[in-house]
Amino acid sequence: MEELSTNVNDLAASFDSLWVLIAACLVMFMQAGFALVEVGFTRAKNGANILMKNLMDYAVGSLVFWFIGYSLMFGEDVSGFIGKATLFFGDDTMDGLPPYTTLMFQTVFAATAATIVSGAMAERTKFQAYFIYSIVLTLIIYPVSGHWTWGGGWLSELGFIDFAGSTVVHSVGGWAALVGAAMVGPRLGKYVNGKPKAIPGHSLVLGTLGVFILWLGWFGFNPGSQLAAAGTDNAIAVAHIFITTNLAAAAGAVASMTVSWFRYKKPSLSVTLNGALAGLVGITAGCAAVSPGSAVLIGIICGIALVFSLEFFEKVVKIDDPVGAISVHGICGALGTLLVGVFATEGGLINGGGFAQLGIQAIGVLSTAAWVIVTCFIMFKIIQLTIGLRESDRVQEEGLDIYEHGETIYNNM
Amino acid sequence: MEELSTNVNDLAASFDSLWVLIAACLVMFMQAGFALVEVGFTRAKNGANILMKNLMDYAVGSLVFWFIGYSLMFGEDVSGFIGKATLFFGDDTMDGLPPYTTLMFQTVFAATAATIVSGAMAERTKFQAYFIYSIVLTLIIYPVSGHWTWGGGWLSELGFIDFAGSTVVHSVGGWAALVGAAMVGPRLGKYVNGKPKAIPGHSLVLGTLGVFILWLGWFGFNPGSQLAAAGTDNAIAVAHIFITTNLAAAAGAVASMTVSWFRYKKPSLSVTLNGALAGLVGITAGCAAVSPGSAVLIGIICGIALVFSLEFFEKVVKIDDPVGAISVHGICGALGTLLVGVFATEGGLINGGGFAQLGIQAIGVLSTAAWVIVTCFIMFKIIQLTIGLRESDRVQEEGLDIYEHGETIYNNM
Amino acid sequence: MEELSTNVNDLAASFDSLWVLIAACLVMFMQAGFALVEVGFTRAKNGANILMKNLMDYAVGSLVFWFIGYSLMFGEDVSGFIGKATLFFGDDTMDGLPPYTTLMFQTVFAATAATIVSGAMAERTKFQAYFIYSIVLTLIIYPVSGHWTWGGGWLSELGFIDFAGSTVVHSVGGWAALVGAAMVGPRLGKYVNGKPKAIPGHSLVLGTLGVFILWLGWFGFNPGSQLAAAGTDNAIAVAHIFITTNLAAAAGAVASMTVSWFRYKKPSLSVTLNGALAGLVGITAGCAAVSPGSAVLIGIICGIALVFSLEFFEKVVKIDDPVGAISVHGICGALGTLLVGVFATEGGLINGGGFAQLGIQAIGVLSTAAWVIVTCFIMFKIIQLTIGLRESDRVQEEGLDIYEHGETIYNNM
Amino acid sequence: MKRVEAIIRKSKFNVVQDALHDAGIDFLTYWEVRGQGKAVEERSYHGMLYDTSIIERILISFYCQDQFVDPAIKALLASAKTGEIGDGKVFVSDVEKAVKIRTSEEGAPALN
Amino acid sequence: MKRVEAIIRKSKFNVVQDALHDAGIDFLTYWEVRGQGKAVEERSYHGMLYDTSIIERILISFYCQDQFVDPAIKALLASAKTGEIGDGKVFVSDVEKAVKIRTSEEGAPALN
Amino acid sequence: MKRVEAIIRKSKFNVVQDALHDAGIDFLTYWEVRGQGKAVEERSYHGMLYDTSIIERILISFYCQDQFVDPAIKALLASAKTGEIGDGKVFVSDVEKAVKIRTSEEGAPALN
Ligand SMILES: Nc1ncnc2c1ncn2[C@@H]1O[C@H](COP(=O)(O)OP(=O)(O)O)[C@@H](O)[C@H]1O
Ligand SMILES: Nc1ncnc2c1ncn2[C@@H]1O[C@H](COP(=O)(O)OP(=O)(O)O)[C@@H](O)[C@H]1O
Ligand SMILES: Nc1ncnc2c1ncn2[C@@H]1O[C@H](COP(=O)(O)OP(=O)(O)O)[C@@H](O)[C@H]1O
Repeated sequence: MEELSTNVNDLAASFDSLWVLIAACLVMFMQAGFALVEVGFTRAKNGANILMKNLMDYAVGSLVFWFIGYSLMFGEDVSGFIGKATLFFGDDTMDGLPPYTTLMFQTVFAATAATIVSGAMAERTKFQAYFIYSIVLTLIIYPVSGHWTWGGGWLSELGFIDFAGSTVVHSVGGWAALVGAAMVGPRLGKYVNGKPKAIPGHSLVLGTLGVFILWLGWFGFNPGSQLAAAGTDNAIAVAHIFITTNLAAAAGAVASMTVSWFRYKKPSLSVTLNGALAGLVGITAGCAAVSPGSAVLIGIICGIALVFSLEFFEKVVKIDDPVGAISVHGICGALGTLLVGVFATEGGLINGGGFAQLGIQAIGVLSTAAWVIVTCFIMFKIIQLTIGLRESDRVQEEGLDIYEHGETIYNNM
Repeated sequence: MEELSTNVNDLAASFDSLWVLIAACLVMFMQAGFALVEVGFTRAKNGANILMKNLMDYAVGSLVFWFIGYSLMFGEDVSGFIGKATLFFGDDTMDGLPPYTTLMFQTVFAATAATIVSGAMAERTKFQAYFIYSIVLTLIIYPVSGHWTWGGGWLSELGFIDFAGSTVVHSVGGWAALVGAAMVGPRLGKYVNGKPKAIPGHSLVLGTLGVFILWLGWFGFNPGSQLAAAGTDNAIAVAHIFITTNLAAAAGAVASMTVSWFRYKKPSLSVTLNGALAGLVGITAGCAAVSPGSAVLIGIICGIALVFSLEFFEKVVKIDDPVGAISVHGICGALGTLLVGVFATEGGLINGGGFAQLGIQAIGVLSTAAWVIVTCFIMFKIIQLTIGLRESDRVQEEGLDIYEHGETIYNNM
Repeated sequence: MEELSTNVNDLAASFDSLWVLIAACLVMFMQAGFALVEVGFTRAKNGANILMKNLMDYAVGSLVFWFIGYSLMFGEDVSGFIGKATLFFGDDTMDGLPPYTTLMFQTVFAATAATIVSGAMAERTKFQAYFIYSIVLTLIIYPVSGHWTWGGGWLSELGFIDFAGSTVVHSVGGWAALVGAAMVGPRLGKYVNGKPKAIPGHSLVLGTLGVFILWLGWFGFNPGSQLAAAGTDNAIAVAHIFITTNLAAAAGAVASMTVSWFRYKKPSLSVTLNGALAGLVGITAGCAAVSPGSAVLIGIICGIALVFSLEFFEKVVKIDDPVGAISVHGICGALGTLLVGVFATEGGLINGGGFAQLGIQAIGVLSTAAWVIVTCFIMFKIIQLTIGLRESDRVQEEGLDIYEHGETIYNNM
Repeated sequence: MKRVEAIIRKSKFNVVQDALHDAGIDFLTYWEVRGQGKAVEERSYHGMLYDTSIIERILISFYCQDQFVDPAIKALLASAKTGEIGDGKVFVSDVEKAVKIRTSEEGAPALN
Repeated sequence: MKRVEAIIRKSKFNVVQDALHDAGIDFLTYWEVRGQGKAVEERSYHGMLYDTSIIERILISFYCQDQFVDPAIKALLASAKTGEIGDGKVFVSDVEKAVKIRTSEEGAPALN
Repeated sequence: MKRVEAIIRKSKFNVVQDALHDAGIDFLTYWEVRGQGKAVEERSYHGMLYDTSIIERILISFYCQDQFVDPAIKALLASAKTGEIGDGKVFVSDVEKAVKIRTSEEGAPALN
């Protein structure tokens, strides 16, 4: 009897573990999605460069996060700020989830945060600089702010809600993208006499495939963050998160399309694609905490905000972000996190919870943003002063692929 | 003891739920497959348009099906014809599968039916018209005939077998495609003096990737329709369905290739790709009811029928269907449904079951076809008379992308 | 109580079965990955041909392996050499895994072995010849050597470790590729006065997407080979394999990139992509038997070996292998298998196990290589003497697509 | 012997080809070009509108004997015209020599 | 009436276009070409280095009245030059006739 | 100074290039074109056969001094010929002026 009950518990635990690993597969596949979106929304002459960056941040991120990053995020809490470092991860036992299951799942999350930046800094950043950036981000920057919220740090103590990482993952990537894109400067020819020029991506079909893959991957990202699947409660929660995730994405796409239709007179594919991503990023924090109806509203708000954010950065702030990563991940990540304070079924503003949760959400958003912006600024400054951040005009003109990699992605003869 | 047994039941139920959600992921990914097949088999100048349609029918379909469509399909039966409407779906409990699990799974099915049409009407249909069509289909047309078979309606009472939706999903899409393609008329330049001209798709490599993705997605579509995975019976059934699905697809591909080899002297990739889809659509109804050997036969029959059906619509009926959706989904969906009556291990004609089941299958196929054709005709007629269905010659010549979306998918300079 | 315990066992078994089927989905998707890598790394004029080959080896392989191949591999052992043949597979019961689950999983493995060859023989091999090859390989060659190791044959008796198939699958494909590529001869224009000329692939973006898909698929390939997921031990093992697989791939990519950087002065995308694959192939044998640290080392070794192996075959042996399949699958498969003897936590050289295991590994590698090389030589010789292996210069010049399939993959007008 | 170069709308290619055929021009070479002229097209990307004066055209080039030039131009004008800005131009210049690679023939027989 | 053909670096296209505009050339046609000249580029593939003398260029072709040729060449030389090998060439030849498809106008008015 | 335009089979490009090199032509520009001539190719799509008289060719264009024209044509005829329909044509016309962008040199020195 006791044995049988152990059996059942073991079975349940192994079931949880497998679900988290399958979810990790879906999230890992998002790397392909990001690669496609980024290469599709930029010019062919820089394609090998951007693909290489996407490949490398995942490869290097996997190694570095295993090497030490994971422990800084999830190791024993040191004064609420950081986890205790352990080299080469830990052991191979099982208590709750097998540690390697958690490592795998967290690795693909860390790599997601890292890969967001490559799109924003595309077409003008030195490969070496990006390579170093991706090590530093996965090794230190991401783990520390991640520790605050998910590793038992001070934000989690405060009651900050970021279920699957609108802030922990996406806006970390988004703020890093903001700093990086601002510091490397706009692409050659992007601003002529201060006026932005459109530089259309070379293949929207690759971009669209990328968005479909990302949408799919999000079904690992959000429901997987439940970190369990066994039993009634988990089953209900996972199903719930699937629905909120899907509806927010759908609403984001429809909202962005509608705004683009009114504003630019035609429904724009490139905007709609980003709208779906905006909805997905936005719902990530609250996917478990809000109702499907609220998910639709969050999707709509993020989808609308996205269009104006894209314009704001392009025309007012004049930061050149070829794929819109700052708006999609930074702005909508922050917005989505805040909206948890508004829409959460328990404690949300509209559900009678007052402003308390909203305030906590704001603290989480701002402190994470501050941490990332400051550390990224220091890091990119050091890179800039040493090996340099920006490619020369000549290299930008003829394409990074030939100069950096000696290879071009399309070879037709 | 009792508690433990509840535990086990809960565990089994949560396991079922997770499987259905994972299957839903695979089916959702089919949206990407359809998008690639359709954009690959058409011309680049209309690529943004077709991608937008594929994105939108999924986004809008998700919203609309949640809003009311689901309840019309699965709500309390109203005289065998339709389910009772409930707005914004229902609750978040669990009894069997969590309702949101079912909603998720059914949403991706509904979106599959909707997306079939975009390929058949490609390169000449107004975006607004398609947008409205996709709302109406997911909101009413698909749920009603779906209710008959899967929602407890009159066809299910009759004993009609359509396990995963050869008829409920695919041929609904196929007949809608037939009506739509017929009413919008052939693409400009498709028929010159009544003779069809080949208009090759712009990228068979995208088309091939799409077919691989669809083949993969079908492992969610068919085995997922078991709606359970826990316990010996379900394990055997799911494994069985994997095998029948895979063998039918393989047989369909080989059969179509062989016919194309004899008929056109060369094994044609575009035909073979459609052959694999024909096998998949064909086995969908009977995947749980027929043996692997019969699955191979069904695949072969559908693969052969496909080639002649493509020619028939192109040369005799003269309906222009750029991707072959009518033949693949309409004809092979109907054929596969009928063949259940022939090959079903229990009740099939060749297994001594007589003509009874075959007759019931025919009723199901015909009644669904009638419903879809009539309602779609009315819908498209209204659209035609109001906002219009067909793009002007000028827009078709220069490409829908520029006029409808102000964007082109390939931008090389 | 007994009933309950049966329930739990059934539940566990059905859970195992589902995991293996999900893993089979991931492995099946590798077919798309291979297709993309191969078409991306070759010229557009032969694209339809290579896609057709990839589609057909999966389709035909599925049929043939079900028809008889599976039984030759896993049927009752006949003197350690081959399994007893049974036509049309077997029954639909369940004891451990449902037989159809195993069939599905093994089918996608067989198809992986088969598909490796198409890349190495690309751009100059007759479609008919390849068609016959793929039947023979899946029907006999692969099942026999597979039987030795996985089907209870003499190598498994000996204690040969090849957990997921570095040798059984990948190097079987690799050696077949070696024989095939050598016998069909280099592509027209590859060697001018004995000096190799670079013939760049037409789309590295497709190649990169392919590698991401393969990397994803490997999470089915390796962890799925545990063939179970229920209970603590399996959960730990599966998680362990995820981590070793991912780290080896990451290390392989970084290692190859670094070597290419030093050797060719620039970090090369095409080399790095192959490096990731090299790491994946290398870890396949030992993924369950080595620690994550050792996995990183295996990845590095394979990633380095890859670059030199590519050069060796290209410049010294002068076998033209457009996608590098011989090096990636043959050499790294063999190397990875040997390295199990070095790094295995139990019995590995560096863990104090002496040379015993290493010797056994060598026997496994060599005997499999010998079997494949001899049988493939005979097979390709017969094909060569009957229908012919190599396309004429004219066909190679103008592209296989037009002559073999009457279709081209890109049609821009 | 003359060389005629016509820059036309991509969408008119098929009709122009037929019209030229009727005017006795069976041999021609063409490729895609982009042009800057009076026609502008509005596009958007990422919600950013941009006017492009760079539009897709096809350049048809054929070599023919002098007497075919006028009928060919007539055929071109009739078939390629929409009357809207962006219809394109036809240019004629002189050619000294033509050789057919297959037969090494020169002059008029080399042209077809 | 003259035909000017300039083979330039792809990356210089935008500046050249502006310079030509200032020199009175508003109408032009261009396409991508590859060229063999003195410039070589090293590429690698699969770790194999190869020198290519085949580099990507843009060919700009425009037809104009004789007096525009010299200013146009001047503009081209000023804007397309980097001073490094591979800058390209300009060629001028004679044209007999020009017709505007939209209006059937000939001669000078056909040029713009 | 002459302009030579050769329309050849895509598959013959490499040999032609070498042959021209031996005939003293080191500088050339080329692009892909489609041609309508006597050669037809049968293709199919979705099981539908269609004859296309539109085949892929390469257009090689080079400018050279008059004395190079004849050896170049000879080289072209020798290397580009298969004897089967579809081998293509060579056309020669007169050029007035050539300028090298890098150095502003004119005339013969501008050609290489
Ligand atoms: N002088 C010229 N030289 C070269 N190309 C020209 C010239 N004039 C027009 N073109 C080409 O013809 C195309 C159509 O010219 P446009 O002025 O828009 O037409 P329209 O004369 O019908 O108004 C342009 O896009 C350009 O490619
Ligand atoms: N005589 C010629 N005929 C045709 N094209 C030429 C000729 N000379 C140069 N070109 C074109 O100009 C491009 C640049 O020529 P190159 O000799 O590299 O430049 P530069 O004169 O500045 O050294 C070449 O790639 C080729 O396309
Ligand atoms: N008079 C012409 N003007 C322009 N292009 C031509 C002309 N004649 C032939 N061509 C080009 O040459 C290619 C080969 O011509 P074709 O008549 O098939 O060759 P062949 O003379 O060897 O039979 C054609 O596809 C076309 O591009």
